[in-house]
Amino acid sequence: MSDKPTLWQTLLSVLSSFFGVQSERNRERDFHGGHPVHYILTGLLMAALFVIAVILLVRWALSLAGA
Amino acid sequence: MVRITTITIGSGLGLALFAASAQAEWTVNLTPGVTDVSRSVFDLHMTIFWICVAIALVVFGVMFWSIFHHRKSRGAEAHNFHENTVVEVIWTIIPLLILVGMAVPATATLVKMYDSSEAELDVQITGFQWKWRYDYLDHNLDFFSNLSTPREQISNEADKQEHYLLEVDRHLVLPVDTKIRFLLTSNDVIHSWWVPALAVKKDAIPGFINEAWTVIDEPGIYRGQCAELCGQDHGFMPIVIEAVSRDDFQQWLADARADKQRVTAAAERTWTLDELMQQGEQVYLRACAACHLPTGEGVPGAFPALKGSAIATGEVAAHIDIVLNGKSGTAMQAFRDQLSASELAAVITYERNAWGNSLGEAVSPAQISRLLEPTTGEAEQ
Amino acid sequence: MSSSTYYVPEQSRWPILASTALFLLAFGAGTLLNALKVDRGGGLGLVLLLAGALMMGLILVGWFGNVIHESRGGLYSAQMDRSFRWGMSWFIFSEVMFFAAFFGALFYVRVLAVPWLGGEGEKGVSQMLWPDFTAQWPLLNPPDAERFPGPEAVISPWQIPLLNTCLLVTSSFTLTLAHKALLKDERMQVRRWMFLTIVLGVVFLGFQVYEYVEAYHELGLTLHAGVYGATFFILTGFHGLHVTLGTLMLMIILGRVVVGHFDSRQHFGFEAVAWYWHFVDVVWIGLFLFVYVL
Amino acid sequence: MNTLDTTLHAGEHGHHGPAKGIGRWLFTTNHKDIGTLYLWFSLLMFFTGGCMALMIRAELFQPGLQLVEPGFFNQMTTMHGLIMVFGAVMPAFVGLANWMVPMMIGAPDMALPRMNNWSFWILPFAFAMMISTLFMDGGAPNFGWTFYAPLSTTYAPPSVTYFIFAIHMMGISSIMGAINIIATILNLRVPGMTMMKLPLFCWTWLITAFLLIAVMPVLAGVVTMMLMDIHFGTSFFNAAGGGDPVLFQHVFWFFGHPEVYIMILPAFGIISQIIPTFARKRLFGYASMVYATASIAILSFLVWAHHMFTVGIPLAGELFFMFATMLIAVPTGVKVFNWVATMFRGSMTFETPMLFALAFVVLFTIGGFSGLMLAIAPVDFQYHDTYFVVAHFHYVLVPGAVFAIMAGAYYWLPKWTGHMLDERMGKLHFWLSFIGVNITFFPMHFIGLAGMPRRIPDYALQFADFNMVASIGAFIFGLSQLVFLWNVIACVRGGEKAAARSWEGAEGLEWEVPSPAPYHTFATPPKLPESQR
Repeated sequence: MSDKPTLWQTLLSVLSSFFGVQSERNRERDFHGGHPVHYILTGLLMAALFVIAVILLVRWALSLAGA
Repeated sequence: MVRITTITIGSGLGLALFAASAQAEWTVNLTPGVTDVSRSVFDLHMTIFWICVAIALVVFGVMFWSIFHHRKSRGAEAHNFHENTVVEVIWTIIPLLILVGMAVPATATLVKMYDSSEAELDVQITGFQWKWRYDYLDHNLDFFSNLSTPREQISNEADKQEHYLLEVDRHLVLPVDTKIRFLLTSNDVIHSWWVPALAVKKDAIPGFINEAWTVIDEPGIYRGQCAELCGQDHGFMPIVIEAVSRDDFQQWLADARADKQRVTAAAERTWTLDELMQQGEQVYLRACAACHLPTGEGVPGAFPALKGSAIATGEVAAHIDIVLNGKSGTAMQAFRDQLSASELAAVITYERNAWGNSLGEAVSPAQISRLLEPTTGEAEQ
Repeated sequence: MSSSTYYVPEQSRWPILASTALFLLAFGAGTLLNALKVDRGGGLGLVLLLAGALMMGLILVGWFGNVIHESRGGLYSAQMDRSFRWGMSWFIFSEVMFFAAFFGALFYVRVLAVPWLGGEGEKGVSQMLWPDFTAQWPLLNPPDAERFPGPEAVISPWQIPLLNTCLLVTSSFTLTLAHKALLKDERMQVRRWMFLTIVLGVVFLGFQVYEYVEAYHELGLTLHAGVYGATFFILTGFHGLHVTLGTLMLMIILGRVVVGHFDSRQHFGFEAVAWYWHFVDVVWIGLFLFVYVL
Repeated sequence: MNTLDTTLHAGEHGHHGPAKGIGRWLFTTNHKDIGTLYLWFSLLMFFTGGCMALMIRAELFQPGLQLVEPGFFNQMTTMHGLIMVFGAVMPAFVGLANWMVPMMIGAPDMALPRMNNWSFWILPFAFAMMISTLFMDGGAPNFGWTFYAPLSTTYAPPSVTYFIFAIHMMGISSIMGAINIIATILNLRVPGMTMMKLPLFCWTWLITAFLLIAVMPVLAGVVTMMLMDIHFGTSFFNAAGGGDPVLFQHVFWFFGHPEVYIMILPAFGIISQIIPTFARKRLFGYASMVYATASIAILSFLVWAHHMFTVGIPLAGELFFMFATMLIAVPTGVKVFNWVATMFRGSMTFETPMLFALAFVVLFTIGGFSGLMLAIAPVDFQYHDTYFVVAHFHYVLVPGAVFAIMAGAYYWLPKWTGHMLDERMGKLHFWLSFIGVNITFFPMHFIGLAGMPRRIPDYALQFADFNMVASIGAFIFGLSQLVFLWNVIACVRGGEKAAARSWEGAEGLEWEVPSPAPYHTFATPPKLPESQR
C-alpha cells in the first residue's frame, strides 16, 4: 500500500494535533497507514520543540522589554 | 501603538459601564487603584473582558440562532455536512491572533511589575499566624499589625462597624510618590499579602523572600487582606495602609521610634500582680486566645489546654522558654519579638494565675527583658 | 491451547478482600505513625498494619493462583494476553511517573531552591534570612544547621554505587539470556540464568543495606540531614523497595519455572517480571547519574 | 439484526444473569454492575460534599460567625473540595466509562474485570477513612483541597496522616481504573471498529486515562514527601533544611492541572455524543475534536504554574506559563465552535439530556472566558485566591463537569433501566439546576473582583449582598438535586418502555442492543451496523 505517511506527513499530522485541527482525509491516512510509535516519538519530539519555542519566545519578549 | 489605543477605548467603555455601580455601596468590578501599575492592570482586565464579551456574543449568537431556526418543531431538516478544514483553520487562527494581541500588553505590564530596582524605601513584611509584622529596614522600626475588630462584632453580639474585619491596631504608614520595595516572608505557613488598590499580591513564603514594589499616587487609607489560606484565622488578618505625604512620613517615623523607646523603658519599673494580670488578660486575648481559647481550654488534638497544664502550673523557666522561643515543629510561635518585655511578663503571669491556675507568683518585666537582651532587635538580620 | 473468545471471569472474592486488606494496611500505618509521633506505643496500629500485610500477602497468592490456574487451563486467548501486556506496560509507566516526581524534586532543590537560599539567582534576596549560608551541592551545611545538621561527607559514586551499577546492569543481561533460553525451551539454562539474576539482585540489596548503615553511622547522612539526605533516601529507598519487590517476583517466577510452568509461546508472567526488572535497572542508571555522580 | 443474535447467544461460557443478594455487588466482575456501583457511590459523595457546600454557604449567608467555628469551616472547605473532586466527579466518569465503553466498542466486558472490581471497592474504604477524620482529635484536614505545605505538614492536625493514606488509596484505584479503560479501548474493539470510528466518548476517555496514569503517581509522590516531612524528619518543604514550600506546589500542580482536564475531557466526550443525537446531524469536525483533545492533554502538562503566579516565580518562568496557558484556549475554542457548528442546520429537539448539554456549552464557555482572564499573569495578581477564582472553577466544574454527567445519565438511563425518563420531571430538574447554578456562582465573579478572598468564614460588609444571593442560589441548586435522585429512582422502577434506539437520532453500537442492555452484552464480537462500517 502506498498510503504510508511520509516523514513530512507525520510531522504535519503531529503539528496539526498541537493545533487541534485535522482533516478527515489526513486522519484516515494516519490511522490506516501510520504506525503509532512513529507518531508518539514525533509527538514527544515536537513537544520538546514546542517547549523550546516558548522559551525562545519568552527570551525574545524579555530582550524587547529590556528586562 | 495601535494596541494602546484599543486598551484605552476598551477600558473607557468599561469605566462607563461600571461607573454607575461604582457609586453604590457594593462594587462589581476591580478597583483601578492608585498606582501606575494598578491602572495598567485594570486596563488589561477591561480589555480582556470586552474581548471575551465580543467572542461570547458571536458564538452564543450563532448557537441561539441555530437553536431557534434549526429546530425540528419548525420543520428543520438536518443537513449533511460535518467537516470543512478551511473554516476550522480560520476559526483557529483568529483566536490565536487575538491571544497574541492580549499577550503583548500583558508581557509589558508583567515586566514592569517585576522591576523592583532603585527603591527608596525597603519594608520587610512578615506573615505570622494571624497578623503581619512590618519592619522599616533602614529606620530601626518594626511592629506588629493585628486585627482590631472587637470579637463581639464577629460573634454578632455588637453592631458591625463600617470597616468590619478590615481594621487593624497599627497601620502600615507609607509615603506617597516614593518607590517602595516590599520584602515578603513568613514566620510559619504561607500567607499572601494583598492590597487591591496597589495591585500587589505576593505570597509570603517561610524561609524565602519575595519582592514586590509600588509607588502610591494619592494619600489615603487602602485596605487589603491575606489571600492564602493560612489556618484557622486566615479570614482575620487584614492589611491597612495609610499613605501620607513624604514630610508627614518622616514625622511619623520619628514619633513611632520615640514611642518604641517609651515601651522598652516601661519594663524597668516594678509592676504589681494586679497590673500584670490586667494587662496579661488583654495580651492573652489578642495573642493567645485564637488557639488556646479565651477559657484556656485549647482544642484537643490541635492546640493544648493551658488550664491546669504541666507548663502553666510547673517550673516558671520552662513556661517562659516556650512563650519566648515557641516550640519548633508545632503551631506555637516564638513571641520574643512579637511582644514587649512587659507584655510577655504580663501574659505569662496571667496564664499562671487565671482559670484556676493559682500559683500566685508574678513574673517581672525586668526579668524578661534580661532574657531578651542577647537577640533583641534581631541583630543577626 | 487458547480460547477463541475473550474470557470474562465469574464473580471473585479477591478484590473486596484486597480492598479490606489495603484499608487495614493504611489505617494501621496511620495509627502507628501518629502514635510514634507523640511517643505513645503503637500497639493497635502495628497489629492492624501486620494483619493487613499478612492478609494482602495471602490474597495475592490466592488471586495470582487463580490467574495462573486459568491461564494453564487454556482459558486465555491471544487477545487476553494483549490486555495483560497493555496493563503491565501502563503500570510501569505509572511507576516511571512516581519516580519522576522525586527526580523533579531533586532537580528543583538543586537548581533553584538551594542556590536561591544561598543568594544566587532571581530570588537570591532570600539570603537575608540565612546570612551564614552558602549554597553548594551536595548540601553539607543546610541553612539552619542546628535543626538539620548536614552530613559530614557523602557517598563516593566510584565505590559501592559503581559496583551496584555493574551488578544491576549485568542482571538485566542475565535475565535477557534466561528469556532467550525460554524461547528455545532450554529449561535448565532458564533456571541457571534466573538464579544468577536473583543472586545479583540480592547482592545489590546487601550492598545497599551496607551503604545505608555506613551513611547513618559514619557519614551522618540521615533523613534529618537536610534536603540532600531527604532526596537521597527517598530516591534510593523507593528504588531499593522496588528491587526487593522485583527480586521476590523473580523468585516466584523461578519457582514456577522449576515446577514446569511457561513454554516458549506462552510466558507472559515471565515477561512481565522481566519488564519490571529492566525498568528498575533503568531507574538505577538515572539514580547513579543524578544522585551519586553529578 | 446480527448484534441482537450475538447477545442472545451470550450463554456460551455459562454466562447467565446476575448473582443474587449482596454478593452480586461485592464480588461482581460485570462492567455494568461495577458501573452502577461507581455511579451510586458518586451520587452519595455528591450529596455528602453538597451538604458540606451548603454548610459553607449557610455560614456565609451573612457577615459574622453564626453556625460554625473558623477551624471547622476550613475542614468543610477542604473536605468539600476533596470529596467533590475524588469522590463525586472522577468516580462518576469512571462509572459512565464502565457502563458505556464496552457497549460502544462491542467488547464482552472490561479488559480486566476482577481488577475493575478492585478499583471500585477501594474507594468506599478510602473515603470512609477520610471522612472518619472529622471525628478525630484535632479534626479533619483543614488546609484546603490543595493542601499547601507547610500548613499541611508542620501545622497540620494529626489526621493528616490518614488523609495521606486515603489519597494513596484513591490514587491506586484511579490508576487501575485508567489502565483498565485503556486496555479495553485499545484491545477489545470489535473488528472493523478502527480508532477513527471510535465514539468520541471513548476517545476522550482514552486520553483522560493516559493523563490519570501520568499524574496520579505524581500526587502519590507529593503526599509521600509530605508523610516523610511529617514523620521522618526530612525537609523537602522546609527552607531550614534546604527545601522549599513552593516545591510542594510545583509537584502538586504538575498533578493538579492535568487533573483539571481529567475532570473535563470525559465531559467533552459526553457532550459530543449528545449534541449530534438531538441535532440529528453528525458531529462537525470529528477529526479536529480528537486532535484538539490530544492537544489539550499535551498542553496540560506545560501550564501547571499558572496556579502559582503569586508565589514569586522568576519572570521568565512566569511568562512561559502565561503563554502556554493562553495557548490552551485555542483547542478549547475549537471544541466549542465544533459543537455550535454541529447544531447549525441540524434538526434539533430539546429533551432533558440536550438541555443539559446546551447549558454545558454556554456555561462552560463562560468558565473558559474567566479562565482566559486568569491566564494573564499581571491581572491574575488581582484575581488570584479571590472569589473570582471560585466562580471560575465552579463554572467549569458544576455546569461543566457535573452537568455533563447529568446529561450523560439522562441520555443513557433508558439503556440502563429499559425505561424512558419522565420528561416533565427531567425538565423541572434542569431548569431548577440551571437557575440555581447561575444564582450561586455568577455573583461570585463580582465579589471576587471587589476583593473578597476565598476560603474565609467571615467577610467585610461590602460583600454581604452578593454573598446572600449566592447562598440562596446554593440552596436552590442543592435541593433541586433531590429531583434528580427522584428521577433516577423513578426511572429504575418504571416508566414508558424504552426502545433499543431510545432516542431518534442516536447512533452507535450501544443503541443496537435492547434496552435494558442484557447483563452480558457481546460474548462474541458483534457486526458493526451499516452506518458505522
